[in-house]
Amino acid sequence: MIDKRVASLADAVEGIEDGATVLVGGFGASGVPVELVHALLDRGTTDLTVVTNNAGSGETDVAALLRERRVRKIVCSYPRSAGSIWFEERWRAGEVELELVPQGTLSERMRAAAAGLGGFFTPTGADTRLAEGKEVRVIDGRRHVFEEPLPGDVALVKAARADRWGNLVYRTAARNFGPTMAAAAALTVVQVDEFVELGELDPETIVTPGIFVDRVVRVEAA
Amino acid sequence: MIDKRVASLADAVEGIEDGATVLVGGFGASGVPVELVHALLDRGTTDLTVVTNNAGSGETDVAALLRERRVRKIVCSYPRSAGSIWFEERWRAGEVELELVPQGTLSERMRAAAAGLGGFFTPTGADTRLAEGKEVRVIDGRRHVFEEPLPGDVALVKAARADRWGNLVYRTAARNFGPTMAAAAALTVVQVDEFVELGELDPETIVTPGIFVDRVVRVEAA
Amino acid sequence: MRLDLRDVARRIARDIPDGAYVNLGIGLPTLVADCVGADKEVVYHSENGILGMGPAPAPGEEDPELINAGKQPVTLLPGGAFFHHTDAFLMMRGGHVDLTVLGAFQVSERGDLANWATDDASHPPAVGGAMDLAVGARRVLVMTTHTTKAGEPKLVPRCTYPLTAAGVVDRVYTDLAVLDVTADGFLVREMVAGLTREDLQGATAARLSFADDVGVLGQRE
Amino acid sequence: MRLDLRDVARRIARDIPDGAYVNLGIGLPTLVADCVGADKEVVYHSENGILGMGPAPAPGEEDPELINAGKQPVTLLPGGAFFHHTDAFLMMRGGHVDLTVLGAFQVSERGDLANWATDDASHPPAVGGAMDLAVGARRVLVMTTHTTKAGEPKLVPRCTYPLTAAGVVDRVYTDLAVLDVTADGFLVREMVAGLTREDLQGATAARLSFADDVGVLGQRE
Repeated sequence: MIDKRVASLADAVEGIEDGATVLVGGFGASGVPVELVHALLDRGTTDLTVVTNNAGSGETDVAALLRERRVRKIVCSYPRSAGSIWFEERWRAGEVELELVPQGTLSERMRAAAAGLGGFFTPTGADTRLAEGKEVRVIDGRRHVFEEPLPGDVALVKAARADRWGNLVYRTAARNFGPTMAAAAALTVVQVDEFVELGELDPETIVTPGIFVDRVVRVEAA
Repeated sequence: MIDKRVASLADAVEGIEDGATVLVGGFGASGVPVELVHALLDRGTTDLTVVTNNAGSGETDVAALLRERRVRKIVCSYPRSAGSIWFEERWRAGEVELELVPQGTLSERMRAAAAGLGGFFTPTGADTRLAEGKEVRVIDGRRHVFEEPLPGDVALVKAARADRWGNLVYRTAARNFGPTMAAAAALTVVQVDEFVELGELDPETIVTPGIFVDRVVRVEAA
Repeated sequence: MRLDLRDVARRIARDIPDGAYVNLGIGLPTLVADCVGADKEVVYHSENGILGMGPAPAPGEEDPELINAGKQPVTLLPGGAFFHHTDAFLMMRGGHVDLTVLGAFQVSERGDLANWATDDASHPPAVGGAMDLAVGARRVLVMTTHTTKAGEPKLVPRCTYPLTAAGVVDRVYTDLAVLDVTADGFLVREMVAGLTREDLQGATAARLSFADDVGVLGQRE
Repeated sequence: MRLDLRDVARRIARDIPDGAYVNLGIGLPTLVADCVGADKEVVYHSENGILGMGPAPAPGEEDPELINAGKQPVTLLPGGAFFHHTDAFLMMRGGHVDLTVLGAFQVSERGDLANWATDDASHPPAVGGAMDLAVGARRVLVMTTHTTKAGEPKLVPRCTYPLTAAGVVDRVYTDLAVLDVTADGFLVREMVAGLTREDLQGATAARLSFADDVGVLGQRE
């Protein structure tokens, strides 16, 4: 019998090791698995490589990981925001490495990992600083950059509802990186607002099939 | 005002030129846009490159195109079936060129075209006859084959319901190649069982957003 | 003599065709949406997985998860759809977005765009979706002041700021002129009234050529 | 002495763990699903965009669009999901499918698999999803008769038929034996009762080695 539901946030992040590459969902404050990131913080896991679009804001989630010096490297497209004080502080001090990746390439690299591909050529970034040191190939008259897959050891994702097989649906634009990250990690952990019975989610409208999901935990909406 | 609905099958295939590369949805008999293919047949369009998983069966759809000698080349993964007599006849006579592509590579090559990528490395097919003449690269210790994007001039797709913006939902396993082909062609034509009002499709459950769709035509279910 | 940027937005809105799929860059370009007339049905795309964005919600009606690329609350129109990030960028990179309006630090006479980094080493760099939009949208329009606040020209022979993408800009709308990027460099299509060609060239580092029928870029049209 | 293929299917079913995501190849391997006990919850994947396939529908209840990879009507279990082809193959190629059972024309001692073409030039070639499954599933099990109808060995030093994939097979279940593919070639784990090691080697072109504790591959377990 398949039952991916776990009882607590601590159970959800059990076994995540120091040094892990962690994909953290969300775009701005939309779809961020705040409670899972805090559970990782509570667990004490450190030396992380965090892959996420932004670099946290204020004192919560990824910003808190940075504040507590748990992040060795961050891979993201847009680390700067009004409240990204902890990222900026750590970055200026040379305490965190930044790999800046165009947003579409960031998402596509994770998808390549999910899909078992060895990499792809994209026109995005060609002739720019972000392509420095990368293989360039002219395809169909246009310069393309070779980009490698970006897999995670762990993905932390927020969704709206899950069943015991780990099937997921999301809510509005909170979907963002969730489906791709869920598929791109060896261990995928999802926080949801609600558990539903198996069969309650319409098979036509499941966004992330349970095959990509390892653990789901319910977090009461604030 | 956006209204992608057209009144007739003839209008739906208007302007498709001889020599076009046509992506035809369907897997076996599931999700095949039979009436659109017949409209193309009625239009008289010829010298086609047809990209489709199977090569038709019996006397309908792709088999009919083959019978009427409209197909110069077929790109597919599994042309052989119990009723694929017209494909076999034309193939044995050397009247149709066959490009055999592993099914996942076929789908992924169309997705690469849809996504504006220049190609990708896949382990599928490495060290096999289907990789002959293709670039091979060892990535992460594994042999990969370079595969090029496969765009269509036209995609013919079957879905269940559409609104006037061309948003689509499908039914069960008839979804198959539809969403990928719809996104991979310059002109995407879709036959549906039913038109619905704008706003009637749940924005969370639209499978193919209208941005990929140019024309939708209603075909009464048989 | 310089146009207000709202008037530049109004001018750009005139060039957006009915039925277009449009992505508006963060900041200034978002002004354009307010200027598109009710006679046109335009579908706005957002990189975080939205098609069919509507206007800002009424105060108190905001959904903190339903935001645009600039992280501001938005609404969804009937016919709108949600999808994931990778599909949102497939749409952008794959040429499915008809048109984008982007801000710029510099545009070169070859259509190179610099709009993401100024080499200010005191701030960490950030790129977001700028590069994907610039290479992927079928038509790239730039909305910008003609010169910087310090009076430096933004239309240049070659960008000195780091590139966003090479050879992608189709047309530039400034507070002084509308210019197409052609094989021969910038071609002035419209200028504000009262400005001489010499004045415009003086505010531009790249060499300008002028269309046979240069129009008037007006305050109100 | 040879096992019935239904018994081979039953033996394979024993090795499928509870909770596994499984793709069964077209033809013989589909027999395995009927042999998996009700004590296990196994999620069956189909390349045409289905997870959670259930048994064949009752006569008259078939949905012509709801078919499996072999184009036979199937059903969907509660918890099942539909998705598009590219995602179905992302699951296969990306290592998300735990286990596949495939038929074979030949398996080499290095784990090479040949199961798609026999070089019969009178029929057009067809490959389908065989190569994707073979390279992508985490564990590749082969179900086959030990020899062809003509008595030719199928377990060979090197495949002479065109390869499906190189070095992918983990374990082979035949009507005579269960063999693991190891760095040293085929290692016999189980044999049918009454067969000598010499008999088995005689039916096999590749050199065999034998586990310390070779088990009995039985008709009924």
